[in-house]
Amino acid sequence: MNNKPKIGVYVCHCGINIAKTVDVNTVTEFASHLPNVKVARNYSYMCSDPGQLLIREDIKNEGLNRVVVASCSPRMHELTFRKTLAEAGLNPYYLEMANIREQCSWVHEEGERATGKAKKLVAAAVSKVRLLEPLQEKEVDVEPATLIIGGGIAGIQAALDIANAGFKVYLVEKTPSVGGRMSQLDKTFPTLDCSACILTPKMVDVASHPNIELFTYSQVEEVSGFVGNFQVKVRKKARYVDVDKCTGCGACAQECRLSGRIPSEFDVGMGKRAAIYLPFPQAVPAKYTIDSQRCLFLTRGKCGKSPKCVDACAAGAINFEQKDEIAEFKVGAIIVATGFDVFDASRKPEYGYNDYVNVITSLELERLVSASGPTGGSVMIGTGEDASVPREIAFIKCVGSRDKSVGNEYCSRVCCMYTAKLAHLVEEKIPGANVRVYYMDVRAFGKGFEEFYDRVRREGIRYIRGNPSEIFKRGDKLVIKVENTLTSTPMEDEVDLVVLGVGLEPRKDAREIIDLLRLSQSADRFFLEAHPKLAPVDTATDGVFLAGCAQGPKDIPDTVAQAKGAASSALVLLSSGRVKVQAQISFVNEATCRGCGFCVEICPYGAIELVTVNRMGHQVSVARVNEALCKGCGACAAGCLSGSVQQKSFMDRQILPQIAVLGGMR
Amino acid sequence: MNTEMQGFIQKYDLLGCIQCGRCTGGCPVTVRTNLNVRRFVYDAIDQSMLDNLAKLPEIWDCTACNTCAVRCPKGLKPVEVLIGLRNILVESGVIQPTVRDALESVFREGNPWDKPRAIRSDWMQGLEVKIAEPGKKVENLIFVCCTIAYDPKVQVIAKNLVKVLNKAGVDYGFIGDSETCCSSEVHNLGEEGLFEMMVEDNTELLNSYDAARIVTISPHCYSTYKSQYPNLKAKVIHYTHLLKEILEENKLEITREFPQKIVFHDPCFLGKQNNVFDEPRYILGRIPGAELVEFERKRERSLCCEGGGGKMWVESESRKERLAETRVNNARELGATLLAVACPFCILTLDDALKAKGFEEEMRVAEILEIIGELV
Amino acid sequence: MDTKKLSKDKFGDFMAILSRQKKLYVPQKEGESLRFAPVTAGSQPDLAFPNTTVPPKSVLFPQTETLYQFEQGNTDMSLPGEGEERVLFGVRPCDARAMAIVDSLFSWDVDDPYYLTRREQTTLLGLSCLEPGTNCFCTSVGGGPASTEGLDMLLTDLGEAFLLQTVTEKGEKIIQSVPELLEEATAEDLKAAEKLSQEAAVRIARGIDTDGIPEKLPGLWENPLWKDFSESCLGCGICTFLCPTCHCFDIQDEMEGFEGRRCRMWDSCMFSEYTLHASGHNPRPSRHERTRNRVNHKYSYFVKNFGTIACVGCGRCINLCPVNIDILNILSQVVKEAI
Amino acid sequence: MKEQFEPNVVAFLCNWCSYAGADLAGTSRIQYPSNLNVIRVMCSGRVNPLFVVNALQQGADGVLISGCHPGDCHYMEGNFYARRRFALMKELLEYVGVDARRFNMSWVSASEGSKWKDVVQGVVEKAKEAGPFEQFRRNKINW
Amino acid sequence: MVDLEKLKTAARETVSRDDVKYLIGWRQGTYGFRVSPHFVKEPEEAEKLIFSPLCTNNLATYLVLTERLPLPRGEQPDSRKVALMVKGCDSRAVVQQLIEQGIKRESVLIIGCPCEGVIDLKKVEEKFPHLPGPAQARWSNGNIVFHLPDGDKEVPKGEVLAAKCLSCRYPNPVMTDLMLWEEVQTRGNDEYDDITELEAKSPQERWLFWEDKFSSCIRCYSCRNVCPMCYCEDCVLDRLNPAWVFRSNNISENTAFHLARAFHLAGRCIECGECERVCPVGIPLMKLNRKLAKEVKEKYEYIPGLDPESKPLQSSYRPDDKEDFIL
Repeated sequence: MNNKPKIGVYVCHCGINIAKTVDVNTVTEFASHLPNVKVARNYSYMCSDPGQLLIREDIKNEGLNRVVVASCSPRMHELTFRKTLAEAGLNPYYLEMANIREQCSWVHEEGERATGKAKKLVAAAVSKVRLLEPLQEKEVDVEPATLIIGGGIAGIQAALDIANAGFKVYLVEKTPSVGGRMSQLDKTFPTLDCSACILTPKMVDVASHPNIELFTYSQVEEVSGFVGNFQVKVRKKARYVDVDKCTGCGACAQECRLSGRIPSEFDVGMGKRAAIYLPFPQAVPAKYTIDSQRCLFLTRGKCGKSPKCVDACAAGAINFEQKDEIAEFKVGAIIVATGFDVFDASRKPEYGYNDYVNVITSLELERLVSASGPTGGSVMIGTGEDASVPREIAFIKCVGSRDKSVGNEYCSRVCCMYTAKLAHLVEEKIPGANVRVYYMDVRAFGKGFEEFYDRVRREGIRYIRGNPSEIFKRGDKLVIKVENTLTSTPMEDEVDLVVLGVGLEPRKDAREIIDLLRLSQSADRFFLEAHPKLAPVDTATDGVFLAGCAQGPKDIPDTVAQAKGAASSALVLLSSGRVKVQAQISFVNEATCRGCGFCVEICPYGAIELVTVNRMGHQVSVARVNEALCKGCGACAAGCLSGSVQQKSFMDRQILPQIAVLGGMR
Repeated sequence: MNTEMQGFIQKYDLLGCIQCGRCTGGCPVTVRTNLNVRRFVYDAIDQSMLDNLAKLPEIWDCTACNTCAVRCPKGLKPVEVLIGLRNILVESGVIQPTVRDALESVFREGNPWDKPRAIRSDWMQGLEVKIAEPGKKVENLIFVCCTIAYDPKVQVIAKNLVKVLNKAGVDYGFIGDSETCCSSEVHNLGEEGLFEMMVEDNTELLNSYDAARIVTISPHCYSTYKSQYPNLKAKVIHYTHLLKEILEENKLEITREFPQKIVFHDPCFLGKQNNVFDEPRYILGRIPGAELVEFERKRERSLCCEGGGGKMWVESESRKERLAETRVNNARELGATLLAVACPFCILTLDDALKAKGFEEEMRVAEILEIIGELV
Repeated sequence: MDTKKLSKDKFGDFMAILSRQKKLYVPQKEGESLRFAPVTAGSQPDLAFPNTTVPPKSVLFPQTETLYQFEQGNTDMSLPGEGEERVLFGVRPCDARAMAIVDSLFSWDVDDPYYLTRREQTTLLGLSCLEPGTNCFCTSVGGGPASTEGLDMLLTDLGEAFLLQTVTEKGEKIIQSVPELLEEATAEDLKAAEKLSQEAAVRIARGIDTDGIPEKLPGLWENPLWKDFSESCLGCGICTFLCPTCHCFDIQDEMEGFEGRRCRMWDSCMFSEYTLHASGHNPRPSRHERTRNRVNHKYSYFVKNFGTIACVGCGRCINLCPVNIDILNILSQVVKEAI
Repeated sequence: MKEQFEPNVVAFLCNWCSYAGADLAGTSRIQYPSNLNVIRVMCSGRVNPLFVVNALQQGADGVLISGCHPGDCHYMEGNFYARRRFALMKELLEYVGVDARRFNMSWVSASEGSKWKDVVQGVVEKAKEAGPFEQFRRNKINW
Repeated sequence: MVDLEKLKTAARETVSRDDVKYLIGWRQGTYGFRVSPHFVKEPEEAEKLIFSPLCTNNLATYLVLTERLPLPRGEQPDSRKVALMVKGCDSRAVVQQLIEQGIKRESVLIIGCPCEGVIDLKKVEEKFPHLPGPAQARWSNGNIVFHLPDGDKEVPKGEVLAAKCLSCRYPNPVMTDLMLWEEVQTRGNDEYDDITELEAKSPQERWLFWEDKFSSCIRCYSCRNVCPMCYCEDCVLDRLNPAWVFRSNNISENTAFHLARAFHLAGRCIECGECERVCPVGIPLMKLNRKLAKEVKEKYEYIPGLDPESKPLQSSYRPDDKEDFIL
């Protein structure tokens, strides 16, 4: 095919938007004399049907093979005109636009100058369009399955939604049970309904759903591939218990020599468990797990004469020979629902969390007020005979939130309301107790929040404005040093119990997920969404979505809503079955590539790899672009010293003529 | 209004304040004076108020312990606002004569104690002291501190350091008579111009030595060199760092039994401001026979002795007992026989409090170097 | 031809008159290098050199030369201007011989108008080479410190004065244009000049007997000596670009927006893309074939085509080779291998 | 009459932030000098530092590279690479005596239409002060 | 102390190995103070090896200079190791080539020659001009002794050493398989004074300075070809489509060429100084390269050619990189 450029230039008046300032006739006349230009026309609205028809007719009648449209921003109408070209049977990427509206007629009042600039922009577009190459938009199939990382309420909800839509879900949870943070909570604000009551049924559903494959006590080890075609490797850690045999009777835990001697993670260290354990009574799956770091037999190779759990297990489920297993599968979409960590209160040493037993965190109090908690639901200071019931109780909000000194500038969004809830519960459990809340601001922004805050205050909880600075002991009381900022009174408040309203933090192991999925973090270190407003569940990695507190602090309703959003985004992908990949992507001239790997390091998407090729008998390594992964930023091309990596439609040899025209034309 | 005042909001980021009150809540002197540092941050936003604010006597109550800045969730430094207000006063010349004398003395003699430069090294008499030479390599360049150099009550600290260094065989050198005030207190008293000049001079002086580290004796010098001298070539450490190092490497042996109950008081400029908590405790822990006890308000929560912030030269009124007295009381309640510190100002204030309380029989206040020097 | 004497105190006037008549080029410092450049106000001729870094071929055969200019979409083209009369002063005899050698190439089967016009418009005033350089070997290749081949006039520095010996009419014309500055040369002067150049010839320390080399070279085509001598070759263009007889050029179109020019520029047979075919095939794919070509071209092919060795012994390629590839050593190896 | 020198500035803008910011200036009808002409690339990371050298050679009196603010890059990291490359290129150009006012880099987001105007005004003004850059221009030398 | 016998023995043993293709070292040149790279393929050729203050060449270039000619079908390339003698600076080139995967670690055997500094040929030839016969030299207590036809001449190092050696920070090879003799003391602590000096001049003065230098460039590409870091098989600066830089020789193209060359070496140049040494027209190329080396060090605390595990500067960044130049 004779591909000698035959260019049509179309100058748009845009009503008077362009024509009022730019002399479109002069520009058209000028364009008609540029090399390789066969036709140059102007029209009142190029984007209108008649305007597009003009282009299509010329392509057919004049045999045009390149088109320049001088009109508005390509961000506005590039797709429109690409379609026009395609409809006329021309490759849509044979189009170049000259933005003579947003960046010319609208910003320069003076006609002569605007016209001069429009000419230049058209000339630059002509110089580039001659060198454009046809591009193919590729599509790939989507694997109709989803990986969900994290089995908290966000992961559970997303899994159920996708599974109910008829697609396969792989739900991977690091700990022995699904349920996440929500399972540790007693009541939920502002309705005060029981957390376990609403969560447990969903946990059970997840475990029994035919479309959901549940991996607990497992970790995602490797994710490769790209949107629609991710390959996943999951490590199922050895539980040393045959889950098929285990009946969850618990005899093993009772017999374990370490029974009641290991701090329970679920009870935030306030309760104790055995080395073989069920994290909490409603755990799903209700199967026991041996803590390999603690179990005497596993750590020392010896547990008395023989491990007592083995003797106790009637089902013969205990198997010390068990090894980690690797599961591999393919998915089309991934949802990250890895949740959060609570702020470590010992990072604010001025509050004496490490020193005083009666300085506790809100999560600890959550376990204390829970009927399934270590004290059976009574709020006590200390344990055993020394335990006492506090009368003077203070809550401190914003511990680890809105605080640059610990690197967390953000508001954790849940503390105001859980503090109100806990204050209410304490007041309920200890009638006559004096409860006060020290606060900077009360943010009761959600549905029913302000009403709840109002209720709690009216119940007699005192809200004192001032963020405490220091806690120390005087006699058997804790002294809170604080200023009441409403009255400008520095004061020392003596109390029995201090509850630190700890904030939410990104998980300490977030880095693993970032490396796994090439996610970014926002300034607050939570995972970065693709757009804060319009793409809040998407990420910069296509096919990877966010749900819940992994993206930022959230309460349960917001978490569930976002989980449903992430599920629906994944479903859009899965149900369409095909995904289009970028056309203006990078490619490598393997003949000149020197194999230095700069581009491999530069590519934010891991889309380039070094491969070994045979070059005239020699094994040499050269870069190669994975077309499905490349997003077409071109950073590799600018970093390639030998000019071997180029970006389609933005090749050096296509840009340099533009520079020549714009730089040289006076 | 001068341009300096115009810049107050920007300079101290006053608009960043969210009025949480942590600064005032943490301020140790609120229990005995009217100082409410948050109010100053709040009020200083109104530029026209500055001159009036500067006239309030409370601005001289601040001990520059820095708790307000350490605690601020927004990274502000309320203490500097007070110093800025002091600066307005200093610029207008309305200051207490004692303050003026101290500043003039720094300008003329390089120390705030109105002592001649020429006798700065007199404490060395009779000691085998190595003096560092500009341009020559020295591992540890020792910076003495004006108070220790001139005040006979605390000169023993420096003397004992010489003893320790000589015994341990460490490569060190003192500066000698050319040593001049780090000007920590000049800054805290609000004399910005003099402070800047002293920073330049001292930087030049200290950089003229080919030293790997500058070892300060006073936490005030330590903190100032570390955070307010951006162009020092050598690393700045406190002597407790060095002493810990010496003990760890077993270059020094403490052989004598010392059957005392010791409580350590964290100096603000060492602890709160620079997170040096473990080194002094390590050193004390190496003393045979000694028992270490801790204050309730220790480490990050330590109580200020009120020695800093220019308080050595400022008289201000107060309601209650001095914090140093509170501290001494607490030590006594713990049954301590020795109140150990690592700062010359703390020594002076706590010793005064001890005497005022009449506890000299039961307890003693001593610098760590004083004790170690006695024991080796 | 004529012989005259120019007293040194009149030298300044001589140059002044020359520069008024024609565009006068003299060796001048540019950066750290010495090359022929037009005399301008304040420019300093530098004559204390064995030879210039860049040979005078850069004036007659410029490194880059516009052949014509064009505009895309337009068949018109514009040719460069007429050129002008020029004089090169201070050309060493070896470099002048080199121009005579290059002449034969550019007037070979087709006359090259660009070169030949410029050659015709240029007068070469030579300067006897009385202080030969370390690696000079002109005497081995038919030259000498006072050779006049290729020159229009030769000057010899007699101390107090220059001896002027014209070679061509162009040289005559120069003498005729400045009669007032010149005096007649005496026989003693001629003798003195002769003596000086003979002494200079004796001082030439390096050399080789080139007899038979052109004949021997073809037989050494596959000899390992080429590989041995080229192993350390960097493939740069120093030896060829700075060789006074090397004359290879490339023609390229240089585009700027929609405009362009066709120009020719020095090329070097040592460059890897020199004989690179469009197919990707290269008949001289590595440095040893290229080294072999360089030596063969000078000492064999050119001899065959034009009857003369295309090397004038100026020593530049030896002086400036970064890795000490020494053509005299290659040649002596050639001689050895052939026996 | 002395004609006022009108500089020619070539700008490289990333599609997602700066080009969009310039479009916003357009839709907001914010006026600025017409001396600056834009080449659109997908990311500031695509801009080869040699483009700058080339632009100056081809006749530009000034050059501007503009991208997303750090951390906002549509492609996550592209502007970080651009920043490093141009920090060095700028040093190099200044070092060989290219007037510092000729090379500029900015971060302009899609919402900063008025910042775009400030940037253009500043860049054009600087190029004007620096004057025509004849010494390095290709077509003035050998054509 | 240089031990030539040890060097030769090591070389003989090395080239006798089955897995070694050849060894590259230095031998005496054909005249004056010249030295030539020496390719030792047979043990007996080791006899000619030298190591002296004249050994300026950075031989690491040859690791990447060899043409990979088409191999007949079925024939395997010779994948045996190349043994290479390196000075401190040369070894950094090898390390940088490793960082950039220009060579493989297993394909090179590095023989380290701790070095007390090599000569600047120009300085030496000025001192001892016109020497048609080959001369030798050796280090001696801070001086260099030249063996000349009219007897030995001892010259203080400061008078004849290359500038890069006077401020050398890495006289000892940073990576070797075999160190030939004990390490020497580091001489300099390079403060880039020469660069600061030029920086202090006005932009106009700097332009004139470089204009003078660049206009003398003959575009022989020796600077590029000698550079151990320039190993693209097809250099962008040679390319015609697109033509980044025209082959035309004029101040515009020459300047563009040198800017591009220097920029491509940013964060990669190991300051061996070969480009400047080989330039036939004396362009002070190290002043360009070192400017970037200085910036790279100051801005990014990056020194190329030290850590083979490090990431190349040009393909890395830190979110908090300085950006004071950005509007």
